[in-house]
Amino acid sequence: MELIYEISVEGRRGVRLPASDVPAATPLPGEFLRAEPAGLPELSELDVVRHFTKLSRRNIGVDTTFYPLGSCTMKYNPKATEEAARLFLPLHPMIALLPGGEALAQGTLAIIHHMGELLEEITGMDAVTCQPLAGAHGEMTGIMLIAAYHKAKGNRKKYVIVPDSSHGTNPASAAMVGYQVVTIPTAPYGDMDLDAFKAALNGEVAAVMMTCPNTLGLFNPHIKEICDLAHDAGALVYYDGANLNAILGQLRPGDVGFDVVHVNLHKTFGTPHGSGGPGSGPVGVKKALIPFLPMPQVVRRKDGHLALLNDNPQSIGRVANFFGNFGVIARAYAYTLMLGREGLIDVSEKAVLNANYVMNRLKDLYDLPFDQTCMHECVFSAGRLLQHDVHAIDIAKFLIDKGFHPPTVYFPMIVKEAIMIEPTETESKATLDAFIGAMREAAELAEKDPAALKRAPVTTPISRLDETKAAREQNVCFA
Amino acid sequence: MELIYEISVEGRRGVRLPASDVPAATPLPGEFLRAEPAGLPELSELDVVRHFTKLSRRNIGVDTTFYPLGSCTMKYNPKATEEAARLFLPLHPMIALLPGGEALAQGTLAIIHHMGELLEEITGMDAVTCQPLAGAHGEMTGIMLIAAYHKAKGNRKKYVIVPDSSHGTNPASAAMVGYQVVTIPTAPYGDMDLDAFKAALNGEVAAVMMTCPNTLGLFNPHIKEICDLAHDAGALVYYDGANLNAILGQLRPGDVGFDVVHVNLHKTFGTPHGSGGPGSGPVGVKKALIPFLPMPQVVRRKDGHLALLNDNPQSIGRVANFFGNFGVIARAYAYTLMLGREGLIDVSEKAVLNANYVMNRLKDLYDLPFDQTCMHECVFSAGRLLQHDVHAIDIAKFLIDKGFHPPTVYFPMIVKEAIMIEPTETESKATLDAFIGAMREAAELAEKDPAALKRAPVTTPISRLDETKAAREQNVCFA
Amino acid sequence: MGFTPHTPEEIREMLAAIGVGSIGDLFHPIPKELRARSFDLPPGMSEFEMMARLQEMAAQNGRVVPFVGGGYYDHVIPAVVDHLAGRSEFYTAYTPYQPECSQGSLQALFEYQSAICRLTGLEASNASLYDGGTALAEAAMMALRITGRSRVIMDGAVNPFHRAIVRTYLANLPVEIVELPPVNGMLDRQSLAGKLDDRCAAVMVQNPNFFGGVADYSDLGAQVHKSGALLVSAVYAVSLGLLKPPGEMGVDIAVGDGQSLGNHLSFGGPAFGFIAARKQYIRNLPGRIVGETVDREGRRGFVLTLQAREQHIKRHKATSNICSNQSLCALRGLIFLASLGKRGLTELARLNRDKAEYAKRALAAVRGVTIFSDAPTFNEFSLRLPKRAGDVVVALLRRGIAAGVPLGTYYPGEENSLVVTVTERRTKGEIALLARELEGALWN
Amino acid sequence: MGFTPHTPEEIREMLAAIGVGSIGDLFHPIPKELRARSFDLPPGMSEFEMMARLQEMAAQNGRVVPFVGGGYYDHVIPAVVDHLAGRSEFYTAYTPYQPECSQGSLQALFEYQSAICRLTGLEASNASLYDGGTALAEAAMMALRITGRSRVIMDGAVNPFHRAIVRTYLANLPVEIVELPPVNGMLDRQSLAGKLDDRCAAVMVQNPNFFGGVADYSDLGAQVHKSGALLVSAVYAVSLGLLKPPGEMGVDIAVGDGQSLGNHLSFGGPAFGFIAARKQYIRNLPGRIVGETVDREGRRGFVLTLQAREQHIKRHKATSNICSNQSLCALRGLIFLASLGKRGLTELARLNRDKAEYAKRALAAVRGVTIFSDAPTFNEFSLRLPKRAGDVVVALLRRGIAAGVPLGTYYPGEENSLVVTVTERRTKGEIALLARELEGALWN
Ligand SMILES: Cc1ncc(COP(=O)(O)O)c(C=O)c1O
Ligand SMILES: Cc1ncc(COP(=O)(O)O)c(C=O)c1O
Repeated sequence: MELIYEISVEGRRGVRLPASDVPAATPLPGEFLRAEPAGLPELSELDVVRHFTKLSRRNIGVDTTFYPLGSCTMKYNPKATEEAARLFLPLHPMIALLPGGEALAQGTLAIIHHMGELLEEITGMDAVTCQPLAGAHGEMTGIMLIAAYHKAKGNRKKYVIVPDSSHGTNPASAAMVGYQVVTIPTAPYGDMDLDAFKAALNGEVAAVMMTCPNTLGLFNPHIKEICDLAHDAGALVYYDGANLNAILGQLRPGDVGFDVVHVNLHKTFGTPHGSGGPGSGPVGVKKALIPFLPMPQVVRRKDGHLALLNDNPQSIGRVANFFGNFGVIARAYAYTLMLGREGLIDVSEKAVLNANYVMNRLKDLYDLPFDQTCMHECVFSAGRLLQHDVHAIDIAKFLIDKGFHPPTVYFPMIVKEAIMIEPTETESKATLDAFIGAMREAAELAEKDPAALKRAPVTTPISRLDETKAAREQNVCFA
Repeated sequence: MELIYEISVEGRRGVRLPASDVPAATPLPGEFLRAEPAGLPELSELDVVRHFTKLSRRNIGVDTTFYPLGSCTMKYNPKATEEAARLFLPLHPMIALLPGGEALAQGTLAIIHHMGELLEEITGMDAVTCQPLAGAHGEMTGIMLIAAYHKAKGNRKKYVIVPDSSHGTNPASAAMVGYQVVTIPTAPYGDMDLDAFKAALNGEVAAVMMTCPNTLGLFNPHIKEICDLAHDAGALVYYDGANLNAILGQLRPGDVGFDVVHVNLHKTFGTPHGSGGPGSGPVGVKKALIPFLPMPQVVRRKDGHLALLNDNPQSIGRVANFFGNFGVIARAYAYTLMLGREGLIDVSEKAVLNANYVMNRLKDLYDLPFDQTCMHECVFSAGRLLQHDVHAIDIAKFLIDKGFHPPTVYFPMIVKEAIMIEPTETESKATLDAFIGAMREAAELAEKDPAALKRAPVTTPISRLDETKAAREQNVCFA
Repeated sequence: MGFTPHTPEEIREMLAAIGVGSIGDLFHPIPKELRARSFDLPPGMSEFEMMARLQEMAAQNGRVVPFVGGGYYDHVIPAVVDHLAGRSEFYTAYTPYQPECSQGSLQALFEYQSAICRLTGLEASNASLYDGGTALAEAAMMALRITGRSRVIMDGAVNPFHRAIVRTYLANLPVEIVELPPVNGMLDRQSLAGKLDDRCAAVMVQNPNFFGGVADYSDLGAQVHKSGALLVSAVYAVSLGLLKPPGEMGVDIAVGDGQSLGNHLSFGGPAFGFIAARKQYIRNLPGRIVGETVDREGRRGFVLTLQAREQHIKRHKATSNICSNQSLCALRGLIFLASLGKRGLTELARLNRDKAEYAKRALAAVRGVTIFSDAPTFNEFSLRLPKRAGDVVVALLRRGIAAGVPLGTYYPGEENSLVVTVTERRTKGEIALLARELEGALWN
Repeated sequence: MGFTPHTPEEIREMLAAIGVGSIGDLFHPIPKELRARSFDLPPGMSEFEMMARLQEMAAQNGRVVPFVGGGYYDHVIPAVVDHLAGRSEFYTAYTPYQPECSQGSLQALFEYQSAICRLTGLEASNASLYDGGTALAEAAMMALRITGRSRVIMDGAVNPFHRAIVRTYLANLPVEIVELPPVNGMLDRQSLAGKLDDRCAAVMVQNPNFFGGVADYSDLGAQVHKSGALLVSAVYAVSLGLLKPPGEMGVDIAVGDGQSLGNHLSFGGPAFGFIAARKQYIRNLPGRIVGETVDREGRRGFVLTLQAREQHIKRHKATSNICSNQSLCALRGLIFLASLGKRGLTELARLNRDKAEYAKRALAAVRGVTIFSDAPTFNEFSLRLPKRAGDVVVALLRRGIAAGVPLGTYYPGEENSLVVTVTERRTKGEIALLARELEGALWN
């Protein structure tokens, strides 16, 4: 399909601007001005509409297709939450920060504040900030909070312990905050090797970061012990709650002893993923860490009004422009109100049911590196198919032709030829059965006609792409 | 694709209703109740979303595709007009009809009233009613007005004269009102044979209905003469203004002498066609017909307030539930405000330019039954291709594969193998050139490889359908 | 300017290809003396200025709590309806003449027809008409065609707007309309029996009727058919979640307003009218009909069918002049029904009745107010007030409540009666407010 | 309940296939003693009740005429932006790991990257970051990585929120941050010259800066590069319709908030941050990057590229921890730019400056008010008032106007100064009102 720059016609005009009701200003001196207009396309409104409508039809999403992309919780995003977020579009965030301005934002502040309270109860933590703009941003914020805690206590810490079954953002976030990352391998039970962990634990460890359930979709039954050991060593424990979908109403990180947790509103709380974002990664903490929360913090004054705390000297400072991805928070809030207590418990029950159903219906044809009850997702290895020269990627492409978005492949990296399937709770048995059928067909084809898998996909507007060429040529901008 | 009834699962629930805040009523006696619930599908919200999203992807529209469907004016429908209509969704129409209720609807009444005034100026008429719900409905209303006029005058009339180049709704509308339709053939100049017309004209003719430009896309230079002759014979003259796109700002039916005109807001005034509707067909009349306009009529009181006239004894009565398709009127109003005087003139200029461009670039390969300057659309005959056993329908289907919605085919019926192309003013030269290329390719294929045309379309989810079977089996409802 | 894409360069090239010197030249077929004498319109504006203007106009409407119905009802609309009907492949397409690239619309309309059949208990639905009133008029004309007779009998308890439309539609035809004044807000069966003869093409009733009364017309069907006429019933779509469908009452043609199914009030439109009939009358239906068929490979697909009934082919011999219909609104209706589902529609209907019964008791408890009749009701009921209902309505509008529709406007003699509508969107609190304000208006 | 589709029957079948007796059994890996001690949440509600609740909350926000900016700007948003970004294939998709079924997102993001490059005059953009502040922090870390040095110099006239984010991001790293207090609201070039040495990784400026001042940094590039450091500039996207782009000033990395490009204010988010750099630094960019390539048939297509920089592969060695970004907001930015087009963006920028210059004159005419400095400005400018700006702002908020941001909050000593923003959405009438009310607040 043509690029939008390729359909541009010199002199063509699109959206018209309001007429000016003031005189033209004296032009700025030339040195401040751009030599010529930026090379934006020149299009009619219809050109624009048709271009992006066509592009959208070269995409699939949850609304068109089952999308069991592991670790991404591609559940149905209720349309009513889109309507809810629309209610708050015109409010300028700066207004709340003006002297006397909070009074003009009581509605939006109440949403942030109440969402924080709901998340406190959901995670069992003492306080929540909704400021972080995605899960990884929450992690970084959380590790900064831990760093500030240790600094305030005069603790000198150098390391963050991260099992290799944790999400890639965990070590990356720890490194962003300046810690050295100690990686612990996975033991046969499916999570962090406890002996190796104990060996790595020492007084210079700032934190232990657990993804729970981990990237294998498994729940670690030793998390309490890990928390206790870490605390004994003077380390805090971080709970990557991006997989909260599995444990809503079943377990609360705060009850177990975790000190910091982040959740992904765009996964567990049903907000759409927008071709890559926006997300929202609120962070919950235990009491000891509250003094360090980022500013501005939404607090309730004694008179019941909501206010912004802007001048806390112990705070880590600021991690985002304003108050977080408000529109995402509002959607998640709408979602949480609709589901309520029973609805949220229902989420984890059905998410786990769906994942175990898929796992059990496929485990005869694909290897399960850790054959046990999974949580909200299951991870297979397509290693068995390598004998036919068939790779996980071939299975993925075949699934596209069958009308499915593929699962996550080659992640987690600790599983060879990983196929990571997260069905989510909003998918029906009929959909899962169709997907299972396609996965089984793929395994059979791997034996009988591997070339057919290698050809896939054939139903898409383009076939497999040359990724090496892209990386080599680095053509990232239309010339 | 499965029908929505086929994906239903017993017991599955979708959208949840608000909780009741009142006690349950005593049930009605059984004889008033349905024996069992209506057989509606049982689906989750995601089922519904995915079903209709997928269905939408089996459709094309102006937003995806050039759509030169003749006689339908498939122009770009500006998105801002959708936003505009959203502003008025919650108002219950009954409220304006309550005693004292008009005061609560001044905004919506003002839109209807001002749209009427704008249309008066655009068509050169003395008054406009926005009540008719589509073009054909406007025609019927218009003919009823004419009937009421004659009745009031004591004129006894039996006939309505309609040239065969008029739109099918014209004779159908006249017949609905109880008139006998006299059809006049088309003369070589491209519209109603004047001699035949004069022969048919007599004191029992109630009206002459002219589609102008007619369904051949041609402007009839004799309309003034026709008006005069009709008037002399005691008949009124009706202007089917559904093709107003061609003459905006160039000619006003009122100036020429027409007594009644309808316009199609959903064609000329940029409102979307919704897979078949809704439309809106306001009717303009000359002074003599004002007393007969349908009720309720929006009128401005002396104090400036808008009111509803409900008790005019001369009125033909009521043609629609309330005040017309208000949402369509609001969109058209938004469109008219945006375009303004110059914008509307630009519409007719570019619509006529585009049609003549396509006509001239194709007339060497397709026959032009009336080879003259066209207005907003042009009508070819594919008759020349019959020698290769290629029909207009084959050209149409080939165009689908080339990424275009086909033109109207087999209409008007007075042209053999008609291909009626209305590009509209919002299409660019590049799009027209691509379409012209495909039409030329089709004509060449007709000679070289007619079977290829017969196979088309091959890029759609289904191939050509068996229309005879559909008509024979009359399976119009899922069993 | 506007939405045209042409650059001066392109215009030059196109004129050259056509062989004329200017765009003006293309208008030469229009004689000079016929040119527009005036075109005095305001200058254009940007979408932002337009929106500001319309926002101002929207602000000139008032907001009141609506206890009014009369064909249009303030029901919930799930967000999915706006979202899915907002898919531009649906709303920027037109009548699906080319089925291969229009299966989306066609299948949806087939599903819509099926939903209407299932709701009404009849076998053949078209793909929508303009609205409930014009649908009733089309049903009358259909019955006149089918029977070849020349009289229609209409219950006076049918929506007065819809009766007015029928009168207007039939005014110029050699047809007699008999309207039976209702008795106690219900059909006068006795008088009807006396009027049923071999000139009668149709008996037209409405259920629930304009007074809110619900009837069982099961016996009427046989009676009407015996006289060789057809029984036509207007119905309220949402009520069919609970009430006996016309198909089970011997009705031949059922019509109604589809607004209650997922269409916004929008000051009265656009919404849609539906019409469904017994299968034997399918060739007499007006408007578009979608039928099932197969493609060359035997795959199921959908097409417009029985087009030979329609104006673009039959011209003055068509079953109706309707061309554009209200497909997008019908699609909304289908999405609404699909998202509520079988049990949801039943619950919705029950919720309406529960609220209305509650309100009926609450209002009947107001001093001097009595219930109009003991006929069962759905979500509308009539009251007799100790004052002119019109005055009460005016007073309550000032208090932010549209208390109902004064019956006297449409039924001379009933000046003290009021028909009140209570949908699921009215809260207990709003009902209490209405009762309180009504008491105040009557006695203060 | 909620949005799960399971019927009891299906649950039974699924449990049987799994071989367990109940859903509860599936949670056996969670030890009993770790089970949630509480889950005390309100009961659920329908979407209609939820909407009513949120409408109430929305009504608790006030409405004022905003003359404030500070990174987010009240610009027009063409209706096409909401409409097209509302296509659910875009917003219900995720990161396009599978390019064959994600060409829509991928091509759009490639077009977005190209637009950012064209706007900034640089060669390599990623597919978005969280916001302008975090983009500035990422740029700092990028410069630290590229140079291997340990100090960043930041102009104090950079947005104070963004400076705070940089400080927070770098707080735990062995990095020194030098903030140069602005002189007369502009970069203190003299002091900068004295601080530029071989420890300096980056000089970070903003144009226009927080005071509204516009600069030409063309000379700065060479100076900074001579010291081996990188020049980083934050920019305001809409201003680039008029102002000299960073690429023409020797800037190595440009960042900014993309909100002004078609993203709603939405109380501060979501919008997006952009980052663009000279091509040689592409491997040091954080986040997703889309690259062009071909498929097996040689057709052009787009893929995520240079993924080896990213956390899911490189874990702690990644260039950033960012995973989810703000793609949908970036898409909105692209649609906005495409619908305005080349001339439209220039006109928009000019309109902003015209309005702001007009307002500047109108406000400077208020008794006692002077213009902060004679630096050129775009659509924001600072004023000195004869009173504490904070008090004036409080007074004007009560009159329905957000008059500007008091500088003293962020620049101690500037308590009487106010920075005022005037976008194209502010009318002459609103400007006159502001002037009048300001006069009133100062002198009544
Ligand atoms: C377990 C886990 N942790 C963290 C993240 C990072 O979240 P985000 O993409 O919002 O930064 C993800 C994202 O998928 C995740 O699955
Ligand atoms: C010339 C002409 N007249 C009348 C009509 C009927 O209009 P509608 O479809 O709105 O009833 C049309 C519709 O396309 C038309 O083209």
